[in-house]
Amino acid sequence: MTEDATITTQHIVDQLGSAFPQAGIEPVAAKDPMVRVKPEHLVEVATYLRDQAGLDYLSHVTGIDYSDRIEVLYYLYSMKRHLGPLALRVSLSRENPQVPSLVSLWSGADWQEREVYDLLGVVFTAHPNLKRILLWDGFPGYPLRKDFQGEPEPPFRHSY
Amino acid sequence: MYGLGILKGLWVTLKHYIDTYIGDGIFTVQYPEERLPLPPRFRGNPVLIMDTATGKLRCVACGICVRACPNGSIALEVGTDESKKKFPERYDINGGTCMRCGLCVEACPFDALASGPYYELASYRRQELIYDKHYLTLPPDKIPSYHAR
Amino acid sequence: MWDLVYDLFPKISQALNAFLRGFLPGWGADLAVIVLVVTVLLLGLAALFMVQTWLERKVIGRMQDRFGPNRVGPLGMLQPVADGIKMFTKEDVTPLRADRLAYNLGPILIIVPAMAVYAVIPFGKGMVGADVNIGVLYLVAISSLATIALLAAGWGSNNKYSLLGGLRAAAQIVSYEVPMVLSMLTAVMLAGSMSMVKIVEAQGGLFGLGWYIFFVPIGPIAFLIYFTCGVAEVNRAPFDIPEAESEIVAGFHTEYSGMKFALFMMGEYIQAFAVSAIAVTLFLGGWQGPVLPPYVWFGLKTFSLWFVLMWLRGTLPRLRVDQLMAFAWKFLLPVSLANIFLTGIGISIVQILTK
Amino acid sequence: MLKTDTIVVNMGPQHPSTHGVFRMVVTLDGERVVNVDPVVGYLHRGVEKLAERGTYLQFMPLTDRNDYICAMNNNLGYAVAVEKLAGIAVPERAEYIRVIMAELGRIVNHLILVGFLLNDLGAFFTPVLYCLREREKILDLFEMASGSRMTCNYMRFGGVAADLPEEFLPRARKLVASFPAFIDELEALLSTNEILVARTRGVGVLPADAAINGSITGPMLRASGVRYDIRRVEPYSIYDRFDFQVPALEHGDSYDRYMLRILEMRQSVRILEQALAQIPAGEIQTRLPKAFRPAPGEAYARTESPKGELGYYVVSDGSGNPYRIKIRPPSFINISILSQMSVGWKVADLITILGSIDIILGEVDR
Repeated sequence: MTEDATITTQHIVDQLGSAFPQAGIEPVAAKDPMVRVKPEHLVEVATYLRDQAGLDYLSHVTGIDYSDRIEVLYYLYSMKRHLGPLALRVSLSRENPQVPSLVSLWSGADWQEREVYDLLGVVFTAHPNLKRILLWDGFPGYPLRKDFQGEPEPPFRHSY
Repeated sequence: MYGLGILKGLWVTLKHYIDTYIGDGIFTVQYPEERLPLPPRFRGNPVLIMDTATGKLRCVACGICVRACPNGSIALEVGTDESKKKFPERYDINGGTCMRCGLCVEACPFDALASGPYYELASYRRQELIYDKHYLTLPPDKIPSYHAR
Repeated sequence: MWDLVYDLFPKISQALNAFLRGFLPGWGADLAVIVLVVTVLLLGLAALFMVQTWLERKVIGRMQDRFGPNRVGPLGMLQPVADGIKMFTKEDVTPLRADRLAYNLGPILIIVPAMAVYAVIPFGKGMVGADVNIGVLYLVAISSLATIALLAAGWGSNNKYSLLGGLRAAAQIVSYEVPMVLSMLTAVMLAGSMSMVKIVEAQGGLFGLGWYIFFVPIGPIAFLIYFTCGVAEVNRAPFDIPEAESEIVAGFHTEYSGMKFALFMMGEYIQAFAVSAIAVTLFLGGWQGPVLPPYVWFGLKTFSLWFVLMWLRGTLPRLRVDQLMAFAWKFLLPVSLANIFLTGIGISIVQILTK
Repeated sequence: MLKTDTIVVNMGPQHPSTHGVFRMVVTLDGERVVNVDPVVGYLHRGVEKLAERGTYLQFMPLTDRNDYICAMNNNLGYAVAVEKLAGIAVPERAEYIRVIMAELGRIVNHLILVGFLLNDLGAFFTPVLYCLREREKILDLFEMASGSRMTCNYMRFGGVAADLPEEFLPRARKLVASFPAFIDELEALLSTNEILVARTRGVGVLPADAAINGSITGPMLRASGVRYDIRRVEPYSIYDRFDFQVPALEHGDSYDRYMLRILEMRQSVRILEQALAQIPAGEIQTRLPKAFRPAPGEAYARTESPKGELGYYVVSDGSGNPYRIKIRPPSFINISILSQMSVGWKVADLITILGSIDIILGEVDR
């Protein structure tokens, strides 16, 4: 990758498609540049983005439950070249959500992936320490899933 | 030089020490005896405004505040009076779950709610934290935030 | 009349002795006076502890732009009494699986040496518990006994924080003992005696202003080293690492509650006051001073040093344990050794000149 | 041969210097830290789930309670995110008010940090109380404007909740004018103090590349020498109008992290001076429909909170309730590097490093 100052995130998105033809690169219409990737190619695409495209900073990892699928988002920026954002998305099945972990690329992904695992039940394969982080071990279910049923809220009572 | 920074720090504290005797160094307010004036916008738990002329509540029991409350702390029971006008038969605020965000006051389209001036709210029993209509009713001149608007 | 005020306490004791001799044999009267004086001294130390805590809270409060305690009694003066009542009525908890012997011995072991130190400190002219001719040696020997108490407390509590605190305390006190003793030697060499009374009397020149701290440069250096080591010896800020509350909660007294905890505090405060008193005796001329009565001078000087201790506590953060040790061994020890060397040379020169 | 053993100490959840309910399982070899295993979650309230339950506006008071030291900055972050999602413009005066509040919030946060860092270093409450005294004055301003000292709930989508009261601007100007003198005094008390320097210089060094790799943001990152401030890189609100510097220091040790906060406070004062001088009259709120329903879509907006990058990822499904709100809390991610930074140091340094990271458990656990 050239150290061209005029390079924009859009260029990176364009190049990504040609660099990884088999990775299912598919731009997503959104407010920020966003690309959907097949989960099994996530690590190589992310490695390319970090090392070649210079997006060296993983801002955050998020999971969203869309009722029919679970998507995991990775927001990438470049700190050195003030580029970004470029978001990577992976779609996963709700029954068996599995995605390779990016801890080997960004140590900052460690706790965030644990949080997504904790709250949404996405399994990050090859994560060194995939345990619940905010909730306790043995908590039933994954609270941020839309079909999560917690204990029913007590109604507003007038006497205690 | 080694020790100079420490001496500088010591000088600062000594200055503060002397200031409390000869200057206005003391900053604390002796709370139960001295009280700071309540700012007009102070956000206590909401109170119902009573019209001083008629002695009736302005509230028409529309229920917008109940829907605006993030915590569901308001319980409203609607009643109708002789002239078929709606009024709050019961209007309870659960002070234990109310977080004094003031969204109900903002939502009220009739200016019937205002942020109250109450701030010493500790109680021994949770039951005492449920404020009923009589506790919450105040005339406008007792409500600092009402005049601020 | 002025004579009476000037020598108030010795006069009282003499009068008492004379009064008791009226109906007691001579040895009996002496014994009674000794018992009385010791009792008054011990009670006085307990009262001193209360005054100290009150003063410290007031002074540090003022340094932090607040009043300090002012609710109980006038100016909050009854606050220590209220604290005392609280401490007495609190539940005394012994941790499960504590080493009970060590655990219970800790508070006692810390209070006894703290009080025993006062036996040789001259509070005024003729006001000394025991004028021993090895006074300084006694001081050093007694005051280092506190290490055992802290270790016992740290070990006995069966708590990891306590253990760390106890070990830190032992390491710290043992290290700081060395430069402290060496700096005390300066005063001993100048006075030519180990007796506390003699050391004070030797500083009586220049209308009572011949204090060793004015013997530039050796006096101030020795004083500063002694005072620094003294602060470290009694675990006060900035050397309070054995009870560093932000790191190891409360160190060796984490598990103590009620009166045992109060005894620890009392031991520390009384020791801290003793450090001020010893510094005054050795370097600031003890009770020597113009015009004012000796005990007033002594009190003034000691409380000024105590103010400095509070002031340091109100200002400084604490050192780290290895920095603390490095400071003792790499800085204080060589400097105090050099200071002794200088003192020796100075004394020899003066001796040669005056021969 | 001497046989030694490591001991495991549970620091927290009740410990004087973990700043809340935070636990560190520390393995110690004597005084040396062999391993740190941070345990969080004691304050987990499920804020992200609570957001899905209410309307967009009803989440605003909950943002106060994430980083409860500087609620204004959290309000701002959420408001900016929803405005980006729904495409709402903000009136000029409201933007200025937001900047004033955010910078005051930054000063409050840094005051607390400096004060409590010194407490962790063993100062007996004096720096804390000096800092808290100044903080009180700022909280008075917050209370004057919003009605609450800490849980301000002041920002609204497309503006702020209420216009500034009349006496606000004179008082704020007076406070800002007197503030540099206070920072000077604080620096005289602390910055050159040999004990503070000895305790923090070279302790807990975080190299720049490790910081970037660990997603560290905010003052921690800038103390490691990366000049990256979202106010400058991706200006939100009206930060592009103000003349201020982004301070960065090179060592990345605890002293630099302390010093950077002092420098940032000075820059905040600069921004405040300009904002208080330029603030125009006018509207403070864009009128929104009674039932606020943004079009379906997703938006991520990030702001520079005092602790680092504070982002809100808001997903709308077209209804009145947010479909999903993800908070990117700066201190949750900053604290994750603690064990990497503190292994090999003494217990006392561990506390120093933790104090210099600047965590708020309300935000870490959410």
